Amino acid sequence: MIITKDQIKAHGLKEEEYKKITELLGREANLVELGIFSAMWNEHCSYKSSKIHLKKLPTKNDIVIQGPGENAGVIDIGDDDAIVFKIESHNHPSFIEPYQGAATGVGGILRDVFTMGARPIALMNSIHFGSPENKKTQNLLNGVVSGIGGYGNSVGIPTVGGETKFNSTYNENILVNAMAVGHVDKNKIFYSKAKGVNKSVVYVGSKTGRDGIHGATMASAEFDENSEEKKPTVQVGDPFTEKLLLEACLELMKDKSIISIQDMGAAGLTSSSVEMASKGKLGIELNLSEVPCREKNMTPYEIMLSESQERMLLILDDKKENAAKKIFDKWDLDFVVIGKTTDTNRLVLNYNNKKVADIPITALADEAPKYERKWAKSKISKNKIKVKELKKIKIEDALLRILSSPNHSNKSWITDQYDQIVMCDTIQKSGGDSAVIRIHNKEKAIAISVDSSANYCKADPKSGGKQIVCENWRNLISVGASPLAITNCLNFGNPEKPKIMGEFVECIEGMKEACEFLNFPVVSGNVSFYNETNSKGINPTPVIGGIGLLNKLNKIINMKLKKTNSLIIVIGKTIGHIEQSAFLQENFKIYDGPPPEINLTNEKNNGLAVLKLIKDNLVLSAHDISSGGMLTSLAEMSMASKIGLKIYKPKKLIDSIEYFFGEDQGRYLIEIDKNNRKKIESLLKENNIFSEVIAEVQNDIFEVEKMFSIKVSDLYNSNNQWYHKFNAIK
Amino acid sequence: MKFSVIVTLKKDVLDPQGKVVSQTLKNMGIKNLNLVRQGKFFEIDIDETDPIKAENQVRVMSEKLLSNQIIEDFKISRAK
Amino acid sequence: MKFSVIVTLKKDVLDPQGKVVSQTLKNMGIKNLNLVRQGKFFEIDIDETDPIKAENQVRVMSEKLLSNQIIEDFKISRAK
Amino acid sequence: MKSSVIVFPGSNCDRDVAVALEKLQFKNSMVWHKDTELPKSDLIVIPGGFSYGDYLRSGAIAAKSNILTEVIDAGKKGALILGICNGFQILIECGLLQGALLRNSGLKFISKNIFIKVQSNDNNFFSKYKRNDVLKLNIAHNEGNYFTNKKHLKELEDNNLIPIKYCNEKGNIDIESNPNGSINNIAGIFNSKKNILGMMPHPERMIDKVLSEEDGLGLFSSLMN
Ligand SMILES: Nc1ncnc2c1ncn2[C@@H]1O[C@H](COP(=O)(O)OP(=O)(O)O)[C@@H](O)[C@H]1O
Ligand SMILES: [Mg+2]
Repeated sequence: MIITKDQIKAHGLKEEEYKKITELLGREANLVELGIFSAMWNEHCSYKSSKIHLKKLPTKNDIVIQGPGENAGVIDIGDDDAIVFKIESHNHPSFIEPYQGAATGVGGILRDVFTMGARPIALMNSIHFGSPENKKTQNLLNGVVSGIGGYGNSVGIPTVGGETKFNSTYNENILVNAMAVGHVDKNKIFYSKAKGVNKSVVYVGSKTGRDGIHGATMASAEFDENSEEKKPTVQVGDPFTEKLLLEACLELMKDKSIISIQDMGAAGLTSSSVEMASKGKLGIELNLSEVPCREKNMTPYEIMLSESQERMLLILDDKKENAAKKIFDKWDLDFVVIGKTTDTNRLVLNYNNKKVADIPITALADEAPKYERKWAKSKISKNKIKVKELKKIKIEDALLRILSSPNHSNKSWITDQYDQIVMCDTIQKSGGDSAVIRIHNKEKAIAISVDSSANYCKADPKSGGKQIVCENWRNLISVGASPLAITNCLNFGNPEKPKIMGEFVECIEGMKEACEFLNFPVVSGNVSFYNETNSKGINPTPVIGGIGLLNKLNKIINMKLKKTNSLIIVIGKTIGHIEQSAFLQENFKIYDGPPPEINLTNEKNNGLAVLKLIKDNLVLSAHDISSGGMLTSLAEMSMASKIGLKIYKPKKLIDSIEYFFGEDQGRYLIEIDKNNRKKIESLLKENNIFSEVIAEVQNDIFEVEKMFSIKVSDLYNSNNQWYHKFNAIK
Repeated sequence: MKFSVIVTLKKDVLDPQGKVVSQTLKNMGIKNLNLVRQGKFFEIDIDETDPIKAENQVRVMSEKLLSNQIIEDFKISRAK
Repeated sequence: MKFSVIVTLKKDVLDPQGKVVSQTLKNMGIKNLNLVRQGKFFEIDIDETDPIKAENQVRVMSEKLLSNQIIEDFKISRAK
Repeated sequence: MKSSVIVFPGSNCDRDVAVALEKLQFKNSMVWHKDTELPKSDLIVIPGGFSYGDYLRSGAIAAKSNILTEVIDAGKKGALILGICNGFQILIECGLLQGALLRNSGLKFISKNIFIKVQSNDNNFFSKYKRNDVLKLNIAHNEGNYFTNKKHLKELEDNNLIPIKYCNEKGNIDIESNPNGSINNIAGIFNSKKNILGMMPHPERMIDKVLSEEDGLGLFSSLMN
């Protein structure tokens, strides 16, 4: 059988790419082989457009145990404890079927973490939807949220935070990024690299069905004989089986029988077997007739490309099969030896005693195309927005409009659907700057935060790339954690367009600078390109998931104001950069101008100074200043504690709108005891940190002297209405 | 006028519930069980005397709310 | 042999799902809706050629597992 | 005092409750659902989670497991049994407790801190609390909407078999403070002999100062006596 042009196209391959395949094989491919190449060479598995740029990111320092290249990154947090974490996208499936798409996204990222031997201890997510006015948004939002909850709750991993944003750029292309964090003994980490010849390759978990086999199958001739209608099917998640798989794997990992382990994620059995063999520089031979299948008459093509969930591939050491099988029997999971490692460096597949594919492993992995795609520099608007020329607006009205906007309103209607407490180590749930999770049975904890700023990245990709890394670092510091490392999920449009590729390259450039300067390496991540519908790409949306360490449980800080009469200090200089601010967007729908600049030196100094004050017990509560500026952040502190603030009238030198709503970076608000004021101020001065006392804590009134005053309960109500109104209309 | 709507997962879509139910039934001693698939059932009572109009309304409900057509099929029948 | 089993809540048992579904349908503009009640549907395939034996087995399954007889009723029918 | 925590596939609060029991010095063992023998224990706990994925009806499939016959036996002989959340659902499905737990009236999973009011303390589970104490506990469930027939409800009310009801922070038992539509704001019930308690809120989530308040401790310390 000869592969036709249509089949090549239906498999998402270019004709030159197919030509290269025939050269690598030394012959024409058959259909099974074509399917395997298309899976391995697509953007998702091969990173063909992003690889050369991702290499620029810093990925090492003395706490990094495993950087990018494995199922998840691993960092050392002392005492033999290590943290395993990664973030991943499930954008397209979630747009098609929001509940199952989001649920299987959570399932996939959990497997990446427990594959490495870690027990997952927390889930986070970053979800982006179209504008609330868009008809589809309500259904997508509710579906995604219940899918995330439905999966995580059932498996019993707390979902402790994330972010939810709305912007018309996502109308036809929502983003669902899920992050999982696990804990492992650093001497018991498992990797995917195969070792040794003639070792058993074992399939465990759920059976293989026709889930998620790409539309490409439909275009292939082989199926015409089969009268049955075969629609591409959506993957359905089975959190119950995931929980069993998790427990069974961790039980098996207590001893040393596993040589290598890999979950079956995108491209299922294909990518898992190829990755294991490729990393170990070995071959692998599989007998597909042995693969447990859910449906009768599944073809080798379908078996290799199925994306059924909750499956793993293991390579076991000699004579360990029986003991291992017992464990999987106990958990009622399939356990079947389906092949062995070889020294041929080839992927050989047999089915019904016939060889159905025979491909050099290097052809699938190392020889996969890599593109240095054309990219264009982004045009950055230098326009200044003159606040004085805008229609007059009262400060309190502007504040209330921000607080009640979809993007800034309280998200407890989402987080009340997530079990945030299960496992009983959640010290701080969502709602703060970072979630804080205790390491079980230990006197230490980690902080986790997930952040993105697509508006900034759109306006200036490089500066936006820097900004999100910095914002993430700030969020970790705001709970008293020392920032350690990050994972990232890079959501962009079509990389074949120079403009989009330019956004990607510049964002990475910005992230790289910030990560290097802050010693904040990238240890894992994921790239999601082609977030486009009808040729319209989304705003560039890199998402950062960061981890920080809290060595002492009594040094954890939150943003709740603690007592009346204490003072609020702002750390970092306020200039009043208003372009790209929530103030302009929520009140005037103005999206023009450059984002605020990032000064990495100030960023680092300010952050380390705040951290030092926290460690010296001088800070009662803390919060970073981000979207919405200083006044929004102050209001958030008030609402969190239901305690009021008296904010001093700003000095004449600066416009009060710019002062209160400007989004200058590198700033924190801290609450301090009056008696410590002198001490703190001189400490900050010694370190050349700009600071200013701007408010004092008082009972339930939130006011700016001589300007306005409002009850904290009214702030709270305005912050808590949006969703209920939104969900009431159909 | 009364109708019933049965919503079932499309063939080839994983049915985690059916899987567990059928495993449990086997453990309970029903060895000759081949397959269980689980779906939803709705009883709908609507104030409409024209059977064609009524059924059309039920169809709209089934398409728009009761089923998720990406993974499910539905079947309407008029109840006696 | 194939059977279907329909499990429904007993008349006097509150049906929170049906209630919300019917409210939603009304909000969607179906004003003449009287009632929706939600139940479960099972498709059962059993390896047994004697219809009476088979149905008895399905009855046992329905009583012992598929329904909770304190709050639910069931109805078995043989599928064509 | 010896305790046993029954573990089903899909249980996920088993470790949490074991931590609570051990904190109160129970000698605890974890019992796998396939086991056919129950270790000798003064207290049996069926923990929360999603046994069998909550498929079919929550608790229904766990109620058919091997170990449950042992638990039912022990319960009938008067052993103390505590079912929390999914454990409550299992106790209902296996018939040790009466009634039903339906979908939450809002049809959404609810996880948050709520308040409950202690209705009676003349029993083994709440003796360390005072009547009318208002406790803050956490709930996390999809099916916690307790329902029963009029006759049984009257029996429960008349015989002090409803030890805890949902209330607000001030202790008022009203519709607004009912998170899931439960009849009469019921958060937990006893069997007629009061040796078996099923409750939706999770006491084991409120026993550690570092994480939360400690309103759940009293339940475990009552049981220790
Ligand atoms: N944006 C990124 N930054 C750093 N590493 C990345 C990024 N994107 C992907 N990676 C790394 O590339 C590898 C392959 O990623 P992926 O295909 O998502 O893995 P998997 O198939 O296991 O989910 C992983 O080790 C991942 O951490
Ligand atoms: Mg992986």
